[in-house]
Amino acid sequence: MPVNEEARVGFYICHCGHNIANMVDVTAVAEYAAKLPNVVLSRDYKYMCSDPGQEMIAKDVEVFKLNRIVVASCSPLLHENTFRTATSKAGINQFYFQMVNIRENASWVHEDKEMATLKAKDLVRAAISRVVFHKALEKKKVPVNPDVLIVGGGISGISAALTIANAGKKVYLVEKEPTIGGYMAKFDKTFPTLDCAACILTPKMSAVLKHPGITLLSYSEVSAVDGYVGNYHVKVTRKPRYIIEEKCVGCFACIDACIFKEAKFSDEFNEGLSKRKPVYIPFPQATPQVVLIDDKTCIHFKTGKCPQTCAKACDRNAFDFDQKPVVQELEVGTILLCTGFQPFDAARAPYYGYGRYSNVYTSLEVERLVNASGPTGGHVVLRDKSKPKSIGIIHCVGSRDEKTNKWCSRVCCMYSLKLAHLLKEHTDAEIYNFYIDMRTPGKGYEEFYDKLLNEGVHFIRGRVAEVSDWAINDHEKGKLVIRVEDTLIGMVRRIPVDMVVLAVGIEPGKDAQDIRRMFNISCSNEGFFLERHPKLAPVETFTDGIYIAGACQGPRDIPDSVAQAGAAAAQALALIDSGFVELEPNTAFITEELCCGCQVCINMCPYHAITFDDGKGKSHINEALCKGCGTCVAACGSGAITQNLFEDQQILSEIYGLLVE
Amino acid sequence: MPLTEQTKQDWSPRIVAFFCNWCTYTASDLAGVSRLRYAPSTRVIRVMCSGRIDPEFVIEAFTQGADGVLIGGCHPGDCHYSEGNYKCLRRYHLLQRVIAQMGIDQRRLRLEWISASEGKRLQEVVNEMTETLRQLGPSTIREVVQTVIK
Amino acid sequence: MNASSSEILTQGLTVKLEADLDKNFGETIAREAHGEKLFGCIQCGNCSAACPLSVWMDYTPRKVIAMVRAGFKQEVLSNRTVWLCASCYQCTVECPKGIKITDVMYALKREAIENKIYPKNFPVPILARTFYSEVKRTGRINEIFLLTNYYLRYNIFKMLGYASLGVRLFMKRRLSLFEKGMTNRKEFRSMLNQ
Amino acid sequence: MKYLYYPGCSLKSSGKHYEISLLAVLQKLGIEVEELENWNCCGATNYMSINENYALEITARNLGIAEKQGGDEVIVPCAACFMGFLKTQKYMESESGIRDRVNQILNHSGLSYNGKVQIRHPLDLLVNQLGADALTRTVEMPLKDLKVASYYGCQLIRPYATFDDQWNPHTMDDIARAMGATPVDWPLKSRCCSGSMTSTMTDIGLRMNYVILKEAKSRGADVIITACPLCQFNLECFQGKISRKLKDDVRIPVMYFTQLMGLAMGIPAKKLGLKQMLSPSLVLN
Repeated sequence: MPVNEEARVGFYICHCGHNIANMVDVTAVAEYAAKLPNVVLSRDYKYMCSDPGQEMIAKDVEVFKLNRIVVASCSPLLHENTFRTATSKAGINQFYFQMVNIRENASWVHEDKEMATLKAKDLVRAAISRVVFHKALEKKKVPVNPDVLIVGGGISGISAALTIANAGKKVYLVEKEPTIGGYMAKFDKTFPTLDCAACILTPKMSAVLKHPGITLLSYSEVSAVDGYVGNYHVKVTRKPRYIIEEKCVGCFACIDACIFKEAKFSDEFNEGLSKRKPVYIPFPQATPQVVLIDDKTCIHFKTGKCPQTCAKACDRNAFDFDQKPVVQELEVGTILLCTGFQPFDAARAPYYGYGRYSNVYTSLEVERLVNASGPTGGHVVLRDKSKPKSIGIIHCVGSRDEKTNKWCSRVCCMYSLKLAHLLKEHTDAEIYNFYIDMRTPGKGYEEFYDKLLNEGVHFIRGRVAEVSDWAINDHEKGKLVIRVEDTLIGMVRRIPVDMVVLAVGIEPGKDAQDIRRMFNISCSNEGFFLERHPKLAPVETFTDGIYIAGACQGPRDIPDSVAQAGAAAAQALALIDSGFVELEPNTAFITEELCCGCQVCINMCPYHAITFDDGKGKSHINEALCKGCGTCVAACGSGAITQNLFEDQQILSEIYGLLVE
Repeated sequence: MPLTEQTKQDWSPRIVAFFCNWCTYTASDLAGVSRLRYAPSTRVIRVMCSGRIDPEFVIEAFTQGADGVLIGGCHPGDCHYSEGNYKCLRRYHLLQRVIAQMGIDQRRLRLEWISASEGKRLQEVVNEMTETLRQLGPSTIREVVQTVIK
Repeated sequence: MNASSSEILTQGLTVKLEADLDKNFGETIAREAHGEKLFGCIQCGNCSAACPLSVWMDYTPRKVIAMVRAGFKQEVLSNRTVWLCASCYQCTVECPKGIKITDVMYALKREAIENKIYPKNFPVPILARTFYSEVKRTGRINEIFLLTNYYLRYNIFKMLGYASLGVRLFMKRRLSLFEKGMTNRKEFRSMLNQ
Repeated sequence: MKYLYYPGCSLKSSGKHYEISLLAVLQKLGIEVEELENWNCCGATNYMSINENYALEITARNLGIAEKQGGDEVIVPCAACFMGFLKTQKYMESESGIRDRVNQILNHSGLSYNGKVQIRHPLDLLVNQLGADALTRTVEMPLKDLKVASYYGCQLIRPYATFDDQWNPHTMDDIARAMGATPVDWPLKSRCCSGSMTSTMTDIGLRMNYVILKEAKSRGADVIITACPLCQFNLECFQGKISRKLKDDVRIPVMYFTQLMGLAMGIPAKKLGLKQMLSPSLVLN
């Protein structure tokens, strides 16, 4: 094992209060480290990340002429930057630093203090053995493209887009549906204030459309992402509407003129409760106000034999039946993902009879039923046009269940209360809420619950076991019977109702996994996007320059989504306004003298960063393209490739240090 | 050195664990934050990508006395660098043959895909592997190599 | 005689003193039922509502779980509730927390038998025990012997109500005294005695 | 392919007509079965209530015999036995302590169970393997205009749903349809029949059977078909008593699905055990 005589290592071990000191004998480790080769100084300290801790390093560097720093504390993913900065402030290159993780990797996961201390010693020895081979490096600064891409035009995406555009930045807002607005556009009222969703949302939607700083790409999907923080190249596929967006003024003359006199296809916006034509607009306030043609139901696309009455009715010649998907390329510096959620599919809870009994509805369907612009004009009537006299609202459908979704969906209690209120208002029916726990934390939420309790809505604490049409007396005949234990009374009850509303939970979107892969971020176990830190970095991801907001990160209501969108916008703006990003200098380079020209490395690189110089017969790495994975280094048979920060010698010393006392 | 039943209980194997920065290292942080207890056998070396793991590192770890080597990377299709984990997988299969020829039990080298959210999986893998190594006893390859060198 | 305060205060049926609980009961049952997550129960009552027999139980299944984990050993084991469980597994497949409630009921039945505190002269455990010894004796169940022995142990007069049904089944050859049994009963018995 | 066959105690006595009709139908379909040698009772729910170790051991013994006798699949027609077999298999698969202990005991009898034998219910075999179309082709007298309520009971699909939809079982309905009959959709198709409670808590047992019979009748069913000897026994043999006691005529033919199949397939009534039934049984003209 080669040694570096000039290295003077200062070693510090952090107590982290009791977090480390309780399970690792920090003084013993400090004493042990003091005797290791190259170590000039070894200290333990309560909180190394505190100001005094950092200042201590600076003072010691000066007094003891240290030129290498090792800190044993928490995970480098948390505080590596803190200590690199401290090292740099002390006057030595920040990469003469190595961090040892004895908290997440030792004290928090072990129970035997002796073994944990032994492990800490091994890890410290490895770091000291490694750090003597560290080299001075500089971080590369690259400018940040100030343009921002926002994916998803629900309330989160809309809020973030307006905030960023108002700060004078250019925003591209990509929405896969023909209109922005997301799920909020389908709601009638919002809890707990009961203000009309459309009244507060539609002004925001038109503000997006009118804003000179926002380019709205509706009916479009991101199809490829490349690049890195500050410099992302994005491909957006614009799906064909068969209407030239710029020409359409939203007069809807074409819809009236459609060869289908009657609307006969399921209307997605109304959750299938009404019908639409093949040429349609999702809802009157859709943004942009542009119609589109559904090529799966349009006679022209199915048979080619339609007289095209729609196109003839258009006095602006906006129709183009030959439209094809178009790929648009964008250059942006930061990306916000606001891709939202999907509601739990009620058919996955067969014991509640959705799809089997026509009077079982999902909450989203009921949102449309109570909506004045909905399929029934706001009249709550069942599919047989009768008015329900009794309604059961079942909470936690799909949520808090190990067989479907384990988590609490957070919004269902409140929206169920809201729907109870609205249904009561619309029908004056007897309303029953079936809940496991009532969860109303939020400003004005508990007060709303209290209001409902006093409105004569019934609350039964118990998870409904079954909804069926099994009647055991005349009272139950022709009704849906809800079977539940009233757990506060301790008796099983059978409650016959005319209508059942299933409060379906929130789950990750169908395409969450595809989006995650495309943007190179992670999902937590249940499939929501993973934040960088659950408390301290809730809108950041592990990929720099990519932020998340809204229900794509976890179940969340409108106020929280808007707040989070603001936070994500602020993070993006902070990065843009700093003007540049510093890149980790962990790129690889080729030592030409050693390269034998075998070109094995070239196929290893997923970024095409390695090229072969035919003249010299050597390979070459384009540093700007290299992302620092090190795969080529491991593949090089002649040892010609070096990865900064992860040199062979550094890693081998680490291995040696780990194992050999 | 064959172990008696008693020392088998007390003896803790040393596993050199190469974890990729984006998935498995993050998972081990998550295990820590979630306070999931596992055997104190692993010694983690962080690399940016499992594709960086040179077969030489693994051989070196064994010849320097590691009782086991654990490699952790992102799930197939999830690699932060697109496909470094596939390169790692290829090298792993090769390594399995090499260590077998060296007389090292193949169970001493393990490759696992553990994503950033799978702290629990990390706990399981470490505990399982520790148990396997306890059954196998300490690796003797270091002594063998040293004798050969002499 | 002086009544102690605790005697006075516990005369009603609504009071239970901590000292009278068996604090390990919940864990014992959870272990017996193969590590069932009894303590994860959120008391939602789905099991009670799903149970076709809960209407005849003294405690609903949800309440049984609450009582078990709180340590109401005597009350739960001496009560007929657990013996009304017909093992239809409806609660088990519906439980949102994945608790195998039927297996918990089995564990409680076994615990009651072991502690000999099941309800006395209650037919269900008697049939279970008769069935148990019949199989042990011959390896298979002959319904005539099973039911005769059961009524002998339980209440021979109750058998009269079934006499005509028995005769009709006998005439239809659906009950027989001479059904071919196992040939190596001894070996079978010795297996159960290990 | 040879199938092993475990009848269980009921199919040799009160459920004799299940065995008779099942074997007749299988024979007609060209499926050969070989009865397990020297099998023993599966222990039903009672062994689980008294001693779990014994419960697992005696069932494992049958499985061990099946493995020894050779053959990959054992047909278990009784729902209680079927579930008990599955339960033992799952426990031995997932808990190595149980697996080792049980096998140690089986070893004394020269047996062991290693999870090789697959446990199958006749419904699984007929619907999922042969398929409804193949069954239809064997029909000689389609059961036209016959409304059939399939009654699945509990343990056929709970807690393990190995071959049918746990929430909306359909295999018996598929068979009824294949035989030309019309299945009745009803909500109690897998509600418990009370098991042996008709002999212990008679009053409760009879009431539980009453609601099932009542609902099947009120949905317009002509016949109830079952796949479990205890369900069939309860619904058939007590329906007279129930009707008298609760003053409501809920009498309705209750047959095994195999008897219904046999009728449609033109198997003579004698070979379907129809004569051994107490309730009005269905004889086609």
